[in-house]
Amino acid sequence: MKNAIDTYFKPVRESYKTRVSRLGKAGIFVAFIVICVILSLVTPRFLTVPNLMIIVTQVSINALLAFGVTFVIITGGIDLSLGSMVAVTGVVAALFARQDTYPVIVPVLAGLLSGVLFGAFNGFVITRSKVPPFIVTLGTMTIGRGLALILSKGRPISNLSDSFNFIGGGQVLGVPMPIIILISMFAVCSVILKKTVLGRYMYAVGGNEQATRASGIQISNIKMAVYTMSGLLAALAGIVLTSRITTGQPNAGAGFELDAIAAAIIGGTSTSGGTGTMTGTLIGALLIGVISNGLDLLNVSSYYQQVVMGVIIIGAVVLDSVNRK
Amino acid sequence: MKNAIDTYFKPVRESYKTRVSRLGKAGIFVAFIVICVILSLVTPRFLTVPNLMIIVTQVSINALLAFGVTFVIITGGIDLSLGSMVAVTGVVAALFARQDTYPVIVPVLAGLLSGVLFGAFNGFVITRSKVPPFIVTLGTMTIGRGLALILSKGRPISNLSDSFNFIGGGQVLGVPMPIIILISMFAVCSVILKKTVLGRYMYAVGGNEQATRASGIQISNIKMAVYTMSGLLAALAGIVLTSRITTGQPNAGAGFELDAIAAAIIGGTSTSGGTGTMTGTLIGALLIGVISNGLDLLNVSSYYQQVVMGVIIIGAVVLDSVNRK
Amino acid sequence: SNQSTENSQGDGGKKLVVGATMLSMQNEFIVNVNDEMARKAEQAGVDLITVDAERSALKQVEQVESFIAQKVDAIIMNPCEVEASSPAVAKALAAKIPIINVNSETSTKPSAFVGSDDVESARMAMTFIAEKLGGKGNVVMMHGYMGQAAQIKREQGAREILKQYPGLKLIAHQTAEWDRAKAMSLMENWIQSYGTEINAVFAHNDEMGMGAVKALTDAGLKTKVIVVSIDAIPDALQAVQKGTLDATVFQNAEQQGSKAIEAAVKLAKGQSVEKETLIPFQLVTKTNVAQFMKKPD
Amino acid sequence: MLSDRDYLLTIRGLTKTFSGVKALDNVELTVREGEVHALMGENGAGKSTLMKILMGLLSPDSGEITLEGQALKNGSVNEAMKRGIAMIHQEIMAVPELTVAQNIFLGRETTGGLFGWLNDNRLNQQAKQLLDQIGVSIRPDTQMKYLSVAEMQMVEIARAISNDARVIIMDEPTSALSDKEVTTLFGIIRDLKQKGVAIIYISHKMDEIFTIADTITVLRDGQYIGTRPAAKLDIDTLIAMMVGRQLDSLFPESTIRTGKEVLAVRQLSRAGVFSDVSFTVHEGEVLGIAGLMGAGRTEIARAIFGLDRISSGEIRIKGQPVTIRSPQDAIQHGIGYVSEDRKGWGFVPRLSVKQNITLASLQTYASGLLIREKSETEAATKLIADLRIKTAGPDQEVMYLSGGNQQKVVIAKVLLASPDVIILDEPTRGIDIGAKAEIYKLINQLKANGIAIVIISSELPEILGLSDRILVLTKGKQTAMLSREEATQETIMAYAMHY
Ligand SMILES: Nc1ncnc2c1ncn2[C@@H]1O[C@H](COP(=O)(O)OP(=O)(O)OP(=O)(O)O)[C@@H](O)[C@H]1O
Ligand SMILES: Nc1ncnc2c1ncn2[C@@H]1O[C@H](COP(=O)(O)OP(=O)(O)OP(=O)(O)O)[C@@H](O)[C@H]1O
Ligand SMILES: [Mg+2]
Ligand SMILES: [Mg+2]
Repeated sequence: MKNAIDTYFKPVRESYKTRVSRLGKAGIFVAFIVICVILSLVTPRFLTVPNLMIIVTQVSINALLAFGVTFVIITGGIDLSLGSMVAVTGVVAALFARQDTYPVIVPVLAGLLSGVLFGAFNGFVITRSKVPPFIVTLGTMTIGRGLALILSKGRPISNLSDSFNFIGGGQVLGVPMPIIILISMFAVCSVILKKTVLGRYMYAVGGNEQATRASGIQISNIKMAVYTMSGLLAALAGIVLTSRITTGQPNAGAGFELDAIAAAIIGGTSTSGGTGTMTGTLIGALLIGVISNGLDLLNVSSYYQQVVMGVIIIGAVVLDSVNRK
Repeated sequence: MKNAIDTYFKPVRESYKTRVSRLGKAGIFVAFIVICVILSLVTPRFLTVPNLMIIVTQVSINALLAFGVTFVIITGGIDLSLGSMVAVTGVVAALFARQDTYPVIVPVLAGLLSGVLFGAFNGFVITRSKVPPFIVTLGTMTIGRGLALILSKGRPISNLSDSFNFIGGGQVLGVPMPIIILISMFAVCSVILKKTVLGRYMYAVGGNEQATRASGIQISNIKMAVYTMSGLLAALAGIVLTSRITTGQPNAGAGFELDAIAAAIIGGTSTSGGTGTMTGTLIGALLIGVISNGLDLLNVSSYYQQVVMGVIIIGAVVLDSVNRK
Repeated sequence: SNQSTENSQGDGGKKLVVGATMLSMQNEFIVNVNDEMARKAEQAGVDLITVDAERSALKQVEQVESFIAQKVDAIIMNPCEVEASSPAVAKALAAKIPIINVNSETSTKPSAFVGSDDVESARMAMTFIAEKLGGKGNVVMMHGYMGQAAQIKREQGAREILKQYPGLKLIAHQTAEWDRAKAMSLMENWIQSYGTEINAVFAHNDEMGMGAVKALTDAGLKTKVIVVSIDAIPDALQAVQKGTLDATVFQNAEQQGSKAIEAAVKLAKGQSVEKETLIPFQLVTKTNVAQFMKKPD
Repeated sequence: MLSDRDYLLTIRGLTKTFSGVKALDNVELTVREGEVHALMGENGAGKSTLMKILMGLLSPDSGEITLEGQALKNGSVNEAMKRGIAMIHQEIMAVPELTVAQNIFLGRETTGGLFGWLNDNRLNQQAKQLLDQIGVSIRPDTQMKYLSVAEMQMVEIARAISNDARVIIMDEPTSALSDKEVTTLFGIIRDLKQKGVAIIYISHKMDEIFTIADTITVLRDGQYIGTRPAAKLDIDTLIAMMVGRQLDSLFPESTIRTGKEVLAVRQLSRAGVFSDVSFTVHEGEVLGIAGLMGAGRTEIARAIFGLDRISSGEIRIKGQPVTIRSPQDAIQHGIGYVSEDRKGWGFVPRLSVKQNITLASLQTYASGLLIREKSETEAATKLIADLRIKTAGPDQEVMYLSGGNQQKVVIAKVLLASPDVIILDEPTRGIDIGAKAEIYKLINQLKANGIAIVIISSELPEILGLSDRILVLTKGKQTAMLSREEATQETIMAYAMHY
């Protein structure tokens, strides 16, 4: 009964609103589907279970980073240190993951801890100083790369234990571990963003920092939280990567930050803060992964591959924004 | 007399305001001077005319890019395609600069034209679609890299004419050409920003796009202009670089965009748009150059160099913002 | 340089200063060369300033300019590019500072060259593949970062050999940017594309070779596909020993490093040296891998 | 009967839909030369939308606009400006980083020299003249971001009249102004009328309308209701046209006895802004703070709420001295604050109505980390109903609400945190008369519930109608504390201008 009245009152507006939000989420999804359909048509090898598995596995590292940076961008910040965090945490994990040393939990915790510390350091500097996140994380990007090189003495760290290598290379019931990690982190991050107080505050800080402050919310806590979470997720990505290639690489992850930020923005997160969803980011990351896989499958020459990649990404987002109008 | 009245009316406000703007400009300059003084004290090789010449020459390419991206960031945009534009324009110029082919004006104009077209394409996509500049220029960054490889067939283009190589390697009255180009472009860009209607509108668009539109200003023209100018300056940087290394390199300029953006932001340009000066950007670029030179002079090991570089950049901007309070 | 010669010869005189600009200190092989240079420099009582050009020829030229301004006694350059690093050589020579190229060449001839020809390493690797496959089969190639000297030369060497064996077909080639993770993804995608059609992989460096090995092993195809790469980094040597990597090409980092310092010291002191010291490559396979394995530090 | 030729401006059959919602439905408006034409309607009636279309900021779905007999092609601000239309926007349209002078002449810069250089000195001089003309002493080279909302509004006025326009749209130009500035503005409007300029005037302040308007057009829910000469309308009829029903008295009688002291402020100072301010507010009491623009009222509120630092003085809550360093502290001590700058400090535009309402008390609607959506929605829905917030539903984004409804959302947010004392800074800014009455009713209800209220307002009737005691400020100094009996418009103004 009550619902009936509500519906009666605002039939037109309601439909407007729902339509906008539905399309807002669906836009890039449509573009993504279009690209997948095209790829399925031009190459029969695209739409096979093993290939899709491979795509998702490959996407997992970028997606983990993109989840973290989505939190950050929603609050109006940016994190350029993602790639370096991948390297540092991967090297740290690898140092503890050498065969016949510690049980697998030690390198994992060490890696995660280093990511948390790195991220918290970003957050600390950003909240205590007035230095823009762009500069702070650009600085820690350089610092992190240096640290990874110092820690590893500039050399790959290999001979990691089998149990550690299982994280990136193993399967559970036929599903590769990275996919399992990806899905669980997607769930966790979605819940944090949509269902928790912290998530709500992230949107608030990014949407209007002043009004959020005037609502009695400690802005610096929220920012600390997002940069730390970004560090934690980068560490997870670093561990998965290290385990996948069974080597701690000091120069791993270079440029990953741009891909992760791109995934978030393609997925509808606005660099001005206050908007974004994990689903969008996931689709953004999948989109990049699918294009890259498709171009390899089609054996597009490496020069043209870059051109095509750029064109498709811009095209997809144009399609998205046209859809939204 | 008139001033006396003014002073009487808003004593608090006025002093507050002038203090802010004075320090705002001086802040990073102070940090810059502090670093220079420290370097002069720790190494006698720093404060010598040849070394200072070298620093400025080395800074010129980054500074040219930073000038362009300052325009872009002031309007609230971003340009990630700078590095790729350097490569494309450098390759285009080199194609026309081979010994015994065309007079030097041809490669220069060809390079500049390609930069203008590239930048205009960025501007066109950004103003016609609703795609965020981050994604558009990330896309064209990839596209540009591919184009540079295609145009050069993936190989460096060498044997350039002496007159072309003079642009980056020659001297006029003992002053290296890149410095001359740097200083003249600094003057031109400063004037555009401070003294022309276009410059004024850049600040307006970045400060409040809606209000600017409500003042009858065609936003898209301003944006077209800044991205095109960014392309033009990137082309100039590409030509200087190509001439300096006497080779058209398809993979030149990778990562330059981050340094250029960093220079602008260190110099006080805000990523949210509406503020920034060319002087600040120049100091930002010089700061990066001086640190890099200083670390080389002090023979800091290359891994630690990255750590120190990151720390100093963050530190300099912290110093700046503390100063500003 | 006269002055510094005098100084270095005096007992309590100033130490010789040698500036070195290295292609990339994130590359294990280069780090090894540099480590040897450092060791050798210490033995010789020389100050070695090492800077990292981070694969940028421009940066390298600038670093050499810096060395010249600092008036170092000799410069060792591990060139990023054949052409683009040449102005550095010209500038050093113009300033009358001896410059030694280590590992790879520039088009402008330096005071001395210590190293080997990258094209040759790829020839060796591809020849191994051709022989293993009996001159017939499908090959894929993983490029380094496109447009870089090492990538160009290694591609050139590989293609020379491919031309000699019309039975070998290059069915796909793509860049994995020297990176193990990227190479692994690329290999995974190729496996989806070509499956068992692939008979051999040639990767421009060991990092990528190791990535390919990993992807092939995961897909259960390693036994059917030959993988060969270049550099002989410890991981690769281990893999050769285990039989997962079929071959790699050894470049003698230690010799390159020590010979470069030797040449630098001699030139700084005004003595003459060989214009070219070529250090040959060696193909490493399971049969001879033991002699290349070092005990871990 | 007048034909269209007799009008300077005619708008006919104008319709505008925002993705399916009719914001304007076949609306008309006819304005004569030299008249002040008031455009009236509740919040969300479509007034601003109509004006934005006229200004070329929005394009209509259908309808036509003619100015001086010639059609406006619509869709370009440039065209509107060239044809002599200027507008003072409801939401301040300023570029914060540019100076006052640069803002005033934005898009119309005078350039000189061979290359057409900007000449900021000349711009400043021209701006100074304009500002003098409207009687404000703001330095033209001050950056806009350092101005108070009121000062910005004066700059917007200066900007609109600098244009030699034929038609000037004033969309709530006085919402942040006090009586003194309003009087100045009316003087300017009369001058403009003399010159044959037509003014379209939008305001929710009834007394202003009857002082200045010649003709009144009323909109309701996007529909055209009618146009009447102002002289032939009385306030009740006008309200009836606007809201479609009769409204009871604006200020409900309240006889509530005040209780214990809730907030006390002793010798509060903030260097250079205000000094030695002391007052107390008790349970169930309304303290009004009056003063001219820039008197420091907002600054006092911000300082008490922890948004700005105080340099000396003491704040006591229920007798206990407290230190307040942040809004968080203030909220914990039971203080609520509704800012005068709702866009800047009030709401988060992209969050929904519900999310904004619960923003300051979200912990109450969460178990541990997880938000209890159901109870959150219930709480928000109740306030939406109580405050009659006109919204598609609790999940509508606040950015799509009309200004008045946005204000109500901010009030709802503060109320939900159930404070002991509420500081309302210009709480009815931009709010229509019906909603105003509701807010006044609400204030009385809060009173009845024993909540202490501090109300800062530039509308003297509001202060007089609601307050039990009135504190008057002049240039950051406390000049009087008047009881309800002592207070009249005249006494307040006398103390407010007491230097
Ligand atoms: N961009 C928009 N998108 C969707 N709806 C809008 C938009 N702009 C305005 N509206 C809606 O159109 C209606 C009219 O709004 P308008 O701002 O014209 O009201 P108003 O009469 O000026 O109200 P107020 O007195 O509060 O300023 C409102 O319901 C508002 O929510
Ligand atoms: N950020 C600021 N920097 C410098 N001065 C300011 C700043 N904000 C406000 N002021 C000035 O401080 C004085 C007090 O302003 P405040 O906003 O508190 O006045 P008010 O009495 O609330 O009046 P109103 O809100 O009507 O303008 C004014 O002169 C104002 O211009
Ligand atoms: Mg309105
Ligand atoms: Mg106020």
